[in-house]
Parts: sequence; structure tokens; C-alpha cells
Amino acid sequence: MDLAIVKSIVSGLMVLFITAIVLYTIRIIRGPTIPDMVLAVDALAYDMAVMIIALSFLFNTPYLAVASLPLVLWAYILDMYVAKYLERKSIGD
Amino acid sequence: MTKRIIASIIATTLFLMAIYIVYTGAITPMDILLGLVGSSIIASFTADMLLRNPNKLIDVRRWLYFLAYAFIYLTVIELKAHLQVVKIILHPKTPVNPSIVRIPYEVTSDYAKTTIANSITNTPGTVVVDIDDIRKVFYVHWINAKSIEDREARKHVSSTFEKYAKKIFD
Amino acid sequence: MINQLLWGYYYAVLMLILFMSIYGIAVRPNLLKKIIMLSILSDTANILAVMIGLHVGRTIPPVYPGITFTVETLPNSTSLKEFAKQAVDPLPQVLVVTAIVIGLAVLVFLSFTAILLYRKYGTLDTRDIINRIRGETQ
Amino acid sequence: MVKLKDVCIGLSLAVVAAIVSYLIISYNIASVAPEANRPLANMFLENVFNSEKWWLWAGSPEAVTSILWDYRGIDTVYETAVFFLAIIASIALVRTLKLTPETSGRGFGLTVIAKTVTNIVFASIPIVAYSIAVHGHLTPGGGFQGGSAFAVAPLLAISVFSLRVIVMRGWSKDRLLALRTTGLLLIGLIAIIVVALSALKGIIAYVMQNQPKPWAPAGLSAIVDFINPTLISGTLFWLNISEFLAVGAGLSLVFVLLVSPTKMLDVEVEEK
Amino acid sequence: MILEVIGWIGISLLAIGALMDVIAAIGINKFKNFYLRLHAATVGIIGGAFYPLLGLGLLSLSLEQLGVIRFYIAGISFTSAFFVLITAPVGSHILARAAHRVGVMPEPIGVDRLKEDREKGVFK
Amino acid sequence: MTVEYTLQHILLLVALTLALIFTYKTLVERDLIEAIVYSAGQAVAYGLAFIALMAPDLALAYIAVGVGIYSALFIIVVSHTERYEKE
Repeated sequence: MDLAIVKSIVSGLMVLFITAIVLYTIRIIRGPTIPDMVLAVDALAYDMAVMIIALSFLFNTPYLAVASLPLVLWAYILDMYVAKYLERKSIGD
Repeated sequence: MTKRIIASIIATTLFLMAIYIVYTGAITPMDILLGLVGSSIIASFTADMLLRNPNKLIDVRRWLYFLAYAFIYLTVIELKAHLQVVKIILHPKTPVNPSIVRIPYEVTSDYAKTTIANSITNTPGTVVVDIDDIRKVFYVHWINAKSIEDREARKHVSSTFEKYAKKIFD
Repeated sequence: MINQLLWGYYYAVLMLILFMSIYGIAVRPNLLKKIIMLSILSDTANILAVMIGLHVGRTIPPVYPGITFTVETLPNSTSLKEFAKQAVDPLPQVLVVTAIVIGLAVLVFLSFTAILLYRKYGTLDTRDIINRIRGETQ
Repeated sequence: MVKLKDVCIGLSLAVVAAIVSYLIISYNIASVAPEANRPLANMFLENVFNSEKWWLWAGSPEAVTSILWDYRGIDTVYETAVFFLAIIASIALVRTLKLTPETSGRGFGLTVIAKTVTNIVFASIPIVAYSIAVHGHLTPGGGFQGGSAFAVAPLLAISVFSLRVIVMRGWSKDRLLALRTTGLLLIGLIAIIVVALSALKGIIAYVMQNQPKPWAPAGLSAIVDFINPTLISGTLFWLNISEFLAVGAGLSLVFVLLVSPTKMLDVEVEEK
Repeated sequence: MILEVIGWIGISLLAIGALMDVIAAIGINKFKNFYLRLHAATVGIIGGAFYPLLGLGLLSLSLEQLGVIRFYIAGISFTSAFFVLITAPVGSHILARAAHRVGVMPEPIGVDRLKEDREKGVFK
Repeated sequence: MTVEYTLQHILLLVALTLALIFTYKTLVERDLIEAIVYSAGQAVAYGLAFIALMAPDLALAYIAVGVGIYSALFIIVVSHTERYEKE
């Protein structure tokens, strides 16, 4: 496949991803309850994981992709901690 | 006893090795050596958490069912569920009936329970809110509840998942 | 012109974040809020340092691409010169890598201190803590 | 509800920020700096993997790791020392704390679904962190990154399985301290191994030396013959692994201590 | 030829994912309570992150001109996709459970069996 | 102006603006748990900024530390102490 075509398509799709990120941010700021905000932060982090890999295509530098997996895994830990605190008020229990 | 521990350590090593190789994306001899060293060290600490009955891993039928399930789930079932929720998002007038229903299950192993629960949550439209281990019930928030009776709801939500999960893990 | 404006905007935003976090550290009474703002302050300082290492037109990280454990050929001087013309400055990044991890260790220490202070005085509010300490000494 | 004071503070902050950034931009300090401003960066980038200038190279395509552990190696050793001082200070604050299965909470944890998935994730995080650490001299990553990635595994396990389970699995204070000290000792050992070996032969060498120089022809070789010619960049590979051990174990130790039950910390306060 | 097909499959997955993501982001702003937003977020995470990650992995496998390094990107995308698939539902489930226990109740609702059972004391 | 350069500007624009908003919310929020979630959002935005600044090493270290460890650490502190900040 032609790399130039792929790049132009992917960079067009990046606009959609950035739109989604802005919309998620609105929910984080408006979010009436804490679970709402954490959910939106999660979705934001997963989106950015996709964006980072797409960026490594667009910048022609594969090494940028390396940060994607941490973002996916560490969003999970935020969920766990907030939920555990809300539920039990104590983390070690 | 010791045989089972060794078998589970070997299986865990292979699993971790697969993650390592896919993550690094290179198969040089040095990569394989380092991967084997690292994953066997980590596997010897974590194998007892991951696997309790390594004999199930040798069964080829379970793997075939697993592949079939993964294919069906990731294509047909997800597509249907996505379209449903997208319709609700784009047409606010669509009648919805959000409810938290009980979905009973009959599997025993932890992996089977987790597979069913994750399959339910991963299809948009249904989310497992809570699980009762003693009475063997999931509490599922369903965006468009077609039925609030336990058996009926189970037929709509989780019968396919349960059929496969039972064959794969139990 | 638009270039200048954009860079001005980035620096202005970073400066604003910097000032906001300093304001939070200095004015907010809660110890944990101070610690959170301190983490933001150190991160912003790191971003500023890395931003200075980025020059116009540099769009490659400072890693020579395409090398695995098995080496067939080593690059020659010309290809490395070509690479150096495109890559960003590695030095600020080096300074920041250690700064991030050490910042984490320091924050852990501060968190320990905050927890023990709460256990001793029953509050994280600095004004209350000062009042309690004065009450004890008098 | 917006107060006048807040508005004043915000406006003044904005004005100061605008002035500072205008100064930065208009004096060409940062954003559009000319090529003449970066001879050092060019030197590093051109020579870090240049085998033709073998007296300057670090034997690694990763400029960041090479500068971290080769060109500025001693600096990084001291940075690691600062890191350990902070960790030791944290431990010293709770030094009488003894974690046993009886004193470490009730051990509830979260639901069975979370536990099963976390089993898989808990086993996978160390292998990913290990991969980041051992490829530190080839791709982005290294000891610090791998270590801080590894520290997430105990954090996850503490919240999902509960502290009691972790303590019962043998994550005791002494073992983690021993592991962390091993990492630190390994760094020290690698720092002086070249000096020690060349002293036996009667050659001059530097502490933390990676590749040989004309005036100090000692050092570990960058490319070893393991089935194929394999690039391990001399000491960088080993230093990354030891730093991974040290940072990972040190952070895990602090977090295990940090989540100990509140009443244990209370005892700690009363004893002071 | 086969690589071409794989590449186009990857691009179409990415495109569908981007679309799903925007729709989910609209939905997460539109829905009235937390439990409904969970469903929108699932669309955003599975449709908007898992499938694009798979698509990017396939796409990078098909681009031969990138050389050996394409396996690097593909590997990272596939690993990320795997972890999204197994961790994201647990995150949603745990958040929903915590929210229900803290008292974020779904309003309006047809029936709430969980609340009934907890009030009856069948399930603690 | 190449494509990469434009993209870099767009990313920095988005990331830094997000970071500014999240920092402001962190500063004014009285509920410390919410402040921690906002600061996690700020960390994600900074991670994107590190990517845009071509520093994958830092993005690796910073995302692990900023999103995962900082928020976990602060929540642990809140669980040992108090949740609301006084006026």
C-alpha cells in the first residue's frame, strides 16, 4: 500500500479522535459524580492510546508507539483505586 | 502435586513469553533467551495465581471452542450490540427501558465466570453491576430490558456466552 | 508570525500552570492539595525543559531507528549526520528522566509525612496544625 | 460564585504569564533557537552510535540511555543515591512497623471478576516492565522506566487482592529491602568492574567506563558473539537491569508500607 | 495482494472506530445518569479503542516499506488491544458496583433488583 | 511547514489546553478525590504533550508515574486522612 495515502487517511481520522477527546473532557468537567469523571478519564486514556500509535505512523517514528501500553494499563489502576476508596474507605483491606 | 506445579509454571512461562515476544516485536536469539529467563522467573512467582488445573490446557477441543467463540463474539455479537446503542444515542426518541435484572449462571470456575461477566460488560447495552457468588447471580444493568424475569433475561443476555464458557473452561 | 503566536501561547499556558501550582502550594491550606500542586509544578518544569530541547523542524526522537539485538551493519557517519539533523535534543530528556523518578520518591516521602502529621494532630489543615502545635507548647 | 479576589489573582497571573512568554519568544531564548544553539546535542547525536569514532561512541542507538549511563554516568549514580535517600527516609518514618498476616487488615479485596483479571494483569506487568528494561539500550525505555512501570504491579495487587494476601505471599519488608540493596550493589559493582579488571592488567580506566578510549583502552565490548553478533552496548545493558531491580523493589517496598492499616500507623505515632 | 487486503481491513476498522468514538463521546454527554453513560463509554472503549488498535496493528503489518520495525508497532498495538479487551470491562464493572454502593442510583429505572435484594438483606 | 510540524502544533495545542483546564479544576476543587481525578487527566494530557515533543522515553516514565502511581499514592493518603478540604 502507498504510505502517503495511508497517512492522509489516518491524519483525517485524527480529527475525529481529537473531537472525541474534547467531548470527553467536557464530561469530565461537568461530571456530577466521581464515577462519571473516572469513566470519562478512562475513555480519554484509551483514546489517547490509539492516537499515540496513529501518531507513530504519521511522524514516521515507530518508537513513539511505546507509550501506548502503559496508558492502557495504568488507566485500569485509577479505576481500581477510586472504586476501592469509594467502597471501603481503606485501600489495604 | 509437584508435577502439577511444574506444568502450571511451564504454561505460565509460555503465556508470558508470548506477551514478551509480541510486545517487543523481534525474534532474535538474544530476545528469546532473555524472554525465557525473565518469564520463567516471573512465572515461578505467579503461576499458582494464574492456573489451578493445567490439565485443561492440553485439551484441543477447548482451544477450538475458544477460537470459535472469539471469532463469533468479536464480529457478530459486538456489531449487533454496538448498532443498538448507537441507535439509542443518535435517536433520543427511541424508547428505552433501563433496568437492573438478575442473570443466573451455572458455571463453577473463576475463569468461566469472568469470561461471562466480561462478555456481558463488553457488549454495549449491558453492564454487570454486581455479582453474588453464593446465589450464583449477576446483577446486570440493561439499557433496553426486554424482560425482567430471571430466566427470560438470561436467554436474551448471556445464554450464548454461558454455552461457550462452559465448554471452554469448565 | 503564526508560528511566533503559537509558541507564545504554549509558553504562556505553561507559565500559567506554573504560577497556578505555585499559588496552590503557597495559599491552599490543605497539605495534600499542596502535594498535588507540587507534583504538577515539577511536571510542568519538566515539560518546559523538554520544550527548550525541541527545535523547529525536529520531528524524530533521539533514537537511531531500526536496530534490534542482532546487528547486521552499523550506520556510518553520513547517515548519523542525517539523523542528527532531524532528531531532538537528547540532553533535556536525560535530565528529566531522573527528575521524574526522584520527584516520585520525594512525593512518597512527603505523603508519609502528611499521613503521620494527620495521625498526630487529626487534621491536614496547616492553620489548624499550627494552632495545635502552639497550644501544645504554651 | 466568583469572588473579586480570585478574579484579581487570575488576571494578574495571566498578565505575568503573558509578559514572561513574550520575553521568551521575542529574545529567541527557546522556541525558534538557531542551529548554533545546539552543538552539544549534535555531538551526542552524531557520535553515540558511530563506530568509526570508536573513542567517542557509547555503542547504543539510544541517545538518552547512553547519555544517562555513559556520558553522564556518575551523575546518574548520584541521582540514584538521592532516590534511595528519599526512600530510606520514608522507611525511617515508620521503622518499627512490622507487617504480619495478622496485622495487615481483613483481606477482603474486590469481586471475583476483578481478581481473576488482575491475576493475568499482575503477571503481565512485570514481563512488560522487564521488556522495557532489557531493551533500554535499543528502543526507548531503560531502568528507570522499567522500574516505575514495575511498581504498578504491587499497587494493583494491594488494592484488588488486599494487603493481607500480598503479605501472605511473602512480600515482606526484609525481602524487598534485600532486593533493592542487591540492585544498588550491582550498580556499584558494574561501576568499578572495568577499573578492577584493568587494574589487574595494569591499564588505566575510569569509574563507570563503558567503551575503550585511546588513553584508557579498557571496557566491556559493545557487540558480543552470541549465535549472531548481538548488540548489548557494554555496561548499559547490565546497568539497566540493576536499576530496574533497584527502582522496582524500592518503590514496591514503600507502597507496601504506605497502605498498612491506619491503626498500625497510629501506634507508630504514639511511640514517638 | 493479501497484504493489501489486510491493510484495507485495518484502515476500515480504524475508520469505524473513529466514528464510534465520536458517537460515544456524544452519547456520554447526552445520557442522563451514570449507568446509561456506562453503555456509551463501552461503545467508546470497545468500538473506539479496541477495534482501532486491532486495525492499526493489521495496517502496520501490511506496510512492507517500513521494514522490520513494522512488527514493533504491530506488537504494541496487539498487546494494547488485548489488555483493553480484558481490563476495560472490569473497570466499568468495578466503577458501577462502587457507584451503586455509594448511592449513585439509576434514575429513571424500570426495576432495580440489586436495590431490592440489598434492602431485603438477601445480598449484603 | 511540513505535515509533521503542523501535526505537532495541533497536538501541543490540544494537550496544553487540556492540561491548563485540568490544573485549574484541580486547584479550585474542594473534594480531594475529584482533585486527584482531575490531576490524572492532567497527567494524560502531559503524556500526549511528551509524545508531541518527541520524547518517548519520558512518555513511558511519565505515564507510569503520572497516571498510575501519583493518583494511587494520593488516594492512599486520602484513605488514611480526610477527604474534604476546609474553606
